[in-house]
Amino acid sequence: MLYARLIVMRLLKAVVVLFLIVILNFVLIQLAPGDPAAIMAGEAGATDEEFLRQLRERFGLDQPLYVQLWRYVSGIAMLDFGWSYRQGMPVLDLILARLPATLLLTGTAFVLSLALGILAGSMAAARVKKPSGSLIMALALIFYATPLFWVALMAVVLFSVYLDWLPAYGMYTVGAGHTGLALVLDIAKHLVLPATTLALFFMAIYTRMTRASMLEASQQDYVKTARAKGLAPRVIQRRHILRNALLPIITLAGLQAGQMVGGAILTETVFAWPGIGRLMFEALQQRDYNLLLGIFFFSAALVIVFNIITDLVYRLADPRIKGAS
Amino acid sequence: MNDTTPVLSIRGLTLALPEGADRDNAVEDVSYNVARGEIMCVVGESGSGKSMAANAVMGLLPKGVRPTAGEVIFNGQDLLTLDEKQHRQLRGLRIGMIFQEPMTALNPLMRVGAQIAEVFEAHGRYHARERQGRALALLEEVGIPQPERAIRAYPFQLSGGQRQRVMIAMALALEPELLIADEPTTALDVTTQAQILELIRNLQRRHGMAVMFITHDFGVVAEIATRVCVMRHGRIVELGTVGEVLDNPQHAYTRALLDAIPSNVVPQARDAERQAPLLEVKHLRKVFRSRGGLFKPAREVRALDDISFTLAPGETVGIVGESGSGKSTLGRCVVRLEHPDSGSILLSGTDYSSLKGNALRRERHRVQMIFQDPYASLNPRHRVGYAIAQGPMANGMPRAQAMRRAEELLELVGLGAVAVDRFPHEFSGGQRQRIGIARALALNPELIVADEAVSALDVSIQAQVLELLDELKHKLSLSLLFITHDLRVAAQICDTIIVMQQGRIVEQGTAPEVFLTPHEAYTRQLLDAIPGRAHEPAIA
Amino acid sequence: MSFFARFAQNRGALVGLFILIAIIGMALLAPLLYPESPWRMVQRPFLAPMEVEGFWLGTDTMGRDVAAGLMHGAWVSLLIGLVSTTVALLIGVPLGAVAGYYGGLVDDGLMRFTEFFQTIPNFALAIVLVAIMQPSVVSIVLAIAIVSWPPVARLVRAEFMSLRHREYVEAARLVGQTHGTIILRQILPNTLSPIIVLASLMVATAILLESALSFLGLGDPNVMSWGYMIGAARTVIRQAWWLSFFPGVAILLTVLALNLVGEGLDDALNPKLARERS
Amino acid sequence: MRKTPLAATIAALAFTTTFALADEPKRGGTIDTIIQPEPPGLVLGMVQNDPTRKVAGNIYEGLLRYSTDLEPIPQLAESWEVSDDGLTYTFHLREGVLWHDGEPFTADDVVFSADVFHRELNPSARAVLQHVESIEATDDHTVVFTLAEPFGPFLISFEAGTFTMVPKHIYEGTDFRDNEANNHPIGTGPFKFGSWDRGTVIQLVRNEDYYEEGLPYLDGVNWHIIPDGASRAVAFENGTVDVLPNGTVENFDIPRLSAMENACITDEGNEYFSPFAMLWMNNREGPTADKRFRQAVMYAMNREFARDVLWNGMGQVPLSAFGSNAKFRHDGLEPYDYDPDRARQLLDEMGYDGEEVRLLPLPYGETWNRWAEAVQQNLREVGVNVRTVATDVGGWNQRLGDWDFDLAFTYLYQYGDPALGITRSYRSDNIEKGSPWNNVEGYENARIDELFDEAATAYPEEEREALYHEAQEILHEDVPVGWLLELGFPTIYRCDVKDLITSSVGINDAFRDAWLDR
Repeated sequence: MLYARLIVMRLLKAVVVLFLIVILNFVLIQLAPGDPAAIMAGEAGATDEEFLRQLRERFGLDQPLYVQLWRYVSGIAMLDFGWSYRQGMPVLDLILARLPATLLLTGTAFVLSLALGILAGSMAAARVKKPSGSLIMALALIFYATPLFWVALMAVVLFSVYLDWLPAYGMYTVGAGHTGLALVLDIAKHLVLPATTLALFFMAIYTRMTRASMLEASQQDYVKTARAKGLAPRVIQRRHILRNALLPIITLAGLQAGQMVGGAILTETVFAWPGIGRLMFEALQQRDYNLLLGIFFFSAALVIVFNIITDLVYRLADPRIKGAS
Repeated sequence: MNDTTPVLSIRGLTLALPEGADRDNAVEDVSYNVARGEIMCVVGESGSGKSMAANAVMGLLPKGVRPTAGEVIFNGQDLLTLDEKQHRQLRGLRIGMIFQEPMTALNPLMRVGAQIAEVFEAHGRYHARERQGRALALLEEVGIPQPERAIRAYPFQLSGGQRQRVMIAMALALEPELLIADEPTTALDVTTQAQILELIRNLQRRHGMAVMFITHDFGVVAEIATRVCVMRHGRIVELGTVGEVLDNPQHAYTRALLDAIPSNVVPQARDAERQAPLLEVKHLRKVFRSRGGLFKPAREVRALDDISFTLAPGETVGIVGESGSGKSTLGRCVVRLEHPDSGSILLSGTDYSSLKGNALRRERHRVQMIFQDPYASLNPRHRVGYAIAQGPMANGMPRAQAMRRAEELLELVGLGAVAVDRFPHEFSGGQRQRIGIARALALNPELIVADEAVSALDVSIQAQVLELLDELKHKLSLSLLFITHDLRVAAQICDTIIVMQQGRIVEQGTAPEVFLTPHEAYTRQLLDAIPGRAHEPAIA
Repeated sequence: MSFFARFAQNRGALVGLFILIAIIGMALLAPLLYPESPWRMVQRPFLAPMEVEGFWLGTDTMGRDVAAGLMHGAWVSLLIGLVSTTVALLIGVPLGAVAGYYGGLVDDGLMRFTEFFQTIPNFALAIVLVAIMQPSVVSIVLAIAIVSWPPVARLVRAEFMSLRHREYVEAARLVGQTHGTIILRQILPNTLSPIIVLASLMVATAILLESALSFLGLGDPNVMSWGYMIGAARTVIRQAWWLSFFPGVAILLTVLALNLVGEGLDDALNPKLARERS
Repeated sequence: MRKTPLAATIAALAFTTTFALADEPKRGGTIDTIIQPEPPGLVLGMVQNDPTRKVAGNIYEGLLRYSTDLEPIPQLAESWEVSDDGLTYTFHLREGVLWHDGEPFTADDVVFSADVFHRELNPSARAVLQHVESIEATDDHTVVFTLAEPFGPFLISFEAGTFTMVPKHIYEGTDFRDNEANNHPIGTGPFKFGSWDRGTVIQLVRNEDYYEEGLPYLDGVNWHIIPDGASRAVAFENGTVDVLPNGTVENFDIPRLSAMENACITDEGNEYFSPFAMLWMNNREGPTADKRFRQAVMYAMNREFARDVLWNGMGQVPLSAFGSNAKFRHDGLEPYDYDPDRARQLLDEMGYDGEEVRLLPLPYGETWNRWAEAVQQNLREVGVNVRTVATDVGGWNQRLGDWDFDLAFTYLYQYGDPALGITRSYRSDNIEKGSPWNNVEGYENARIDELFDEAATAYPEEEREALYHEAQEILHEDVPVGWLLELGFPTIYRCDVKDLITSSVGINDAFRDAWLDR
């Protein structure tokens, strides 16, 4: 089966890329000043040589760098991501505990931005040179130009503080003990602000891309053919222009995956969303090497998986790629 | 057989161009009728406005172009007064249209059957389930091989000719009274073109439609037209039956156009003094492998399969073939833009095919090329003088001297020395091709390869450029490898003609031999397919 | 039609140009209008805008003049945007050019390298780089450049791929020009339009990135950039909206202006239109 | 033998009186509060950082608590005696105390905790234990500490965060750090560990078997983890949390939050730690090696401005090395008032040539950044060429540990007694690379070493005072470090949360007595 083979090959490639990413990040992190032992000692507000020595020995930081790298890489090969120095838990557990939150946030934001972006973009393309079309584009441009964290802050001030419509932070109401549907609704309510904020910027990108792509597609000969058939503009717009215009958007969306994980760092910080973006920033500050490397590994893996999915979707959407083989 | 009541009647039509265009009106005061059962050919060179009226009929005028006078009567109705919705009801149902580029005119993401069925859907015909059946019937009618498979195919899986048949099937789906065909065969190979023309002619007879056929090619006109309308600069120059116009053109422009068509009269082959060959090509092979990569099996295309020939100093050898014949690859191998897999190219007895790197770069001046596309062959950011001088400069000539040489060459190709300081975009296509020739001459090459050097030009310009080449050939005793898909053009200028098909040489001989007494079936097929060949004596 | 006439046809682009000129003017006039350091604590903290004459935009948490910070910040933000974009271009253009021109294995290798960089989430990498090098203008500029060159490389590669088989490039090869000359004189000038358009957008993105880094506390504490101002004002956003509002608007306007200008440049330089015209 | 139970009883009585004045405590209810940042673990003693102390201080207990004026209060030790020579300390443990897993708490646990657990893991406890010769359990409920020489601050070292009692039956013979139980800490305190949802919340639940009758009043405490300062403020504003422990919101939010209806603020509960903000000045090299330069820095800084603008007027501008609630403080020193001219004059005198001085802010939030900016500007205005070097916690630690700085912000805990908190920053034998908490500035003065040594072991207290006063005079003249501010870290809470801060460690054991008036 073609797809199976494709996925296998892509995964093999992904393994190589991930391996390189691990090594690069391992080296990068070593360049950072300070080490986890010193930071943990510092947090305790008191320290002595003995304490630092204990910690370093425990974390294996007393070993030569290549030994540490070898240990880490061979650990990864067995899917053992090591222990988080600071949190005292297996890195894998920490990440797996946080990953769903990030997936939920970025996934929702992704779907939201793509759906709304394509909708707004096609509306703008259909209303080119009309005030309503210009308005959509102006809004898209403004969303595009506004710093993400600024929107997030403003959203909290407006919707949580002044209007008190939506919770300002967190993923669910702690202590409310919701289960089942109530829990889902509770999470959904908490998701609204962060997902929307994160989605806005990307929505702006997709809006602009969709419009440009649709205007480009509408210049194509097959659109003229469709008009010559006497098809209604609505049908032409949807079936001929939009479908073709979506192809570059799929590619773009694939490339944006990494950006979105990056954007999640800001969003998760402002909204106290318990995801891996925030965990990454904390791990970096703590020089929690294993955790940081683990997060890099996972987020890169996420990007790669996402790219593979985009590739498959592209293949589904464009018969030419399949057929070319 | 002609029913004289016009299906379409264009009267005094003037279409204004948007401000800032190079002229005020796309077409001005144009009137003609298209009657049931006739094929009305609208002929003109690029920029003549020949397609504009058709677009007005369809309601598909480009942005900014608007009618300012006249009317377009279709079945008693002035189409110019219709709104978009009313117009839409006519399109596809009562007026069908096919376009020039079959490669791009079909939606790449939809199956062929669905695209045909859309015509029914647009006009609410048949039940959804029946539509596929109708589509299949149409595909059969337009003669697509294996219609059951074709109906499920995506456009990219079909050849250019097949796609054009699908377009025709779509245009005919609802049996329109009027079919508009806008240069439907221009993008096709000559043999395919002949088949499509045949198809249109047959369908027109069978369905008794009125056909408005737009073309730049008098050969096609001769092949298909009932009546002819010649246009120039947005105005009708001449209008009449095909016989009147072709045999007895009234207007000077029409005559000029007809004269410009390469004729069947083949110049006598010069006696190439049998001296040591300038170019010897021996057993040249080239296989293109698509880098299949991980998922696609690598595909092989034999572009050149054991090609051998010679070219004497001062001789012009024509390489003729359809697309995919390998003729361009041959040319590119000779100039060393491609590297042959095996075989050798000897230039004045020295090996030219095994040179590499700097050694090759230093020898490159010996073989130069004239390219096909006058727009792409000149760097838009370089002044013409520099474009010509850069060759000599790259080979060590001081700048000032190289620029003087450029001026001389521009004089030689008839553009005048003042051209050196101008940019390519200030020139027309024909003028640019002259610049391209000047550039090729700048290094005093031993051999010039001309790859479809006149194919992109209008006939009248084509004739001028061919004339220039011929003149230079004599003046400078150039040796020329002339690559073209057009046998008639080859016959005009070549001493020897080599016919290629699928990477192999099918036939080679002197121009009169090949042209007048071809030995091979494929050569005959090519010759027969030349549009208007039957009419040729009359034209000449 | 002249370049500027085509540019001016896009009204948004004109507005953008106007804003951009105003911001550049601000940056240039800052040392004249506010010769004192913007770090000077000159008035009561938390003065609201228009509350005291001479402090039209109010003062910040430490009694520093917001207007002075804004003017000096224009200089810093633009500089960081421009320099990091330049550095990104210096990495991306040669890489893309070589990959696109030579193709084959060279291209494969370089593109894997580029993809590799694109696999690591952009912003995360920037954060790590700044954290490793420790925040300073230099480290921020480098980090931004390092995360933003891949699109440049891809664009230039794509342009080179489409141009390297242009007939004029082949003609240049045939007359014996060297690869270097061909890359620099024949192809590169023809890829400038899209590069310029992309660069204008990159400056905007760089300014956004810098502000996001500052927001997370990874700004250079010695220069007053807009990003720094928002980052610093973020904790008091509830008490003093104007502290993050004005620099926020400044970023918004600058990014907006750069985008509008980019679109205008795109219109004016659009290679497709140019092809049709020529 | 001097008996102290009386004093303890009086202190306890004083507390009971305050309680009596308030309404009758109500049982029930859960308090939501905030922990920032997320603690690395909850086993006190193994981890001693601030967030762990805050949360785990309600799970674990020490032998003693300390009142807001730093007097010992009984906790796991019911009473204690000190021998006249100041060398033997005998603690009588409360009976009937159970660990959270139901095992009884005995003197063996105390010996294990002090002699084994803390000696191995806990640097702050080690500093005290080096004075201890032996620890013995004389019966199930009596423990005797024997000291090698008198150690003045010994009795104030038993705070839960430093001298945590850990269960012997769980840890003995195991690798402490890898013990399974670390994920489910077992203490003797009023609350049991409930659950820890990483990145979200730590839940403590009421210890039904707590030995103090009726305590705690609350059913549980939820410690929310909200990494963004603004969001933390919002959480208090919209009623999600009831208590904002000290240091959880940015200073700039404090006036707004404390002005809210039904919001109360207190700066009590900092007495034990008394955080003291200082400016390390590198005494080894560069301009900062010159005493006059360091004095100039003191005159150049507008410390009152920083306190008023950045710390909402809370906290004290210190005279010198001893804070206002430090024992043995010398009040007669001339203050270093804000005097830029004097600073310029001093710089002229020393011939300062404009050499660049690198300033390291403390990477602990915006207030500290603003403060560094203010100091930077203050110094620039007297002509010092300052460059701020931004670092994160890791970089800051490393630079201080490597002495790679000229000026650097920090703040240190005082731990109730100069010998515990203050001495460490000035004694020359405490100069050692690799730690940001010792004599980082590199100040060496033999007389100071002598004075501090004598004062620590002098007995009784009166003898210590004279020694410390002399030391303060020397330090005040030498300015080895810049003394910035004794920080007032306020706790903000809903006014219907009653009896929240009842000891000098504030929120660390606050929920023992707290109740909700709802």
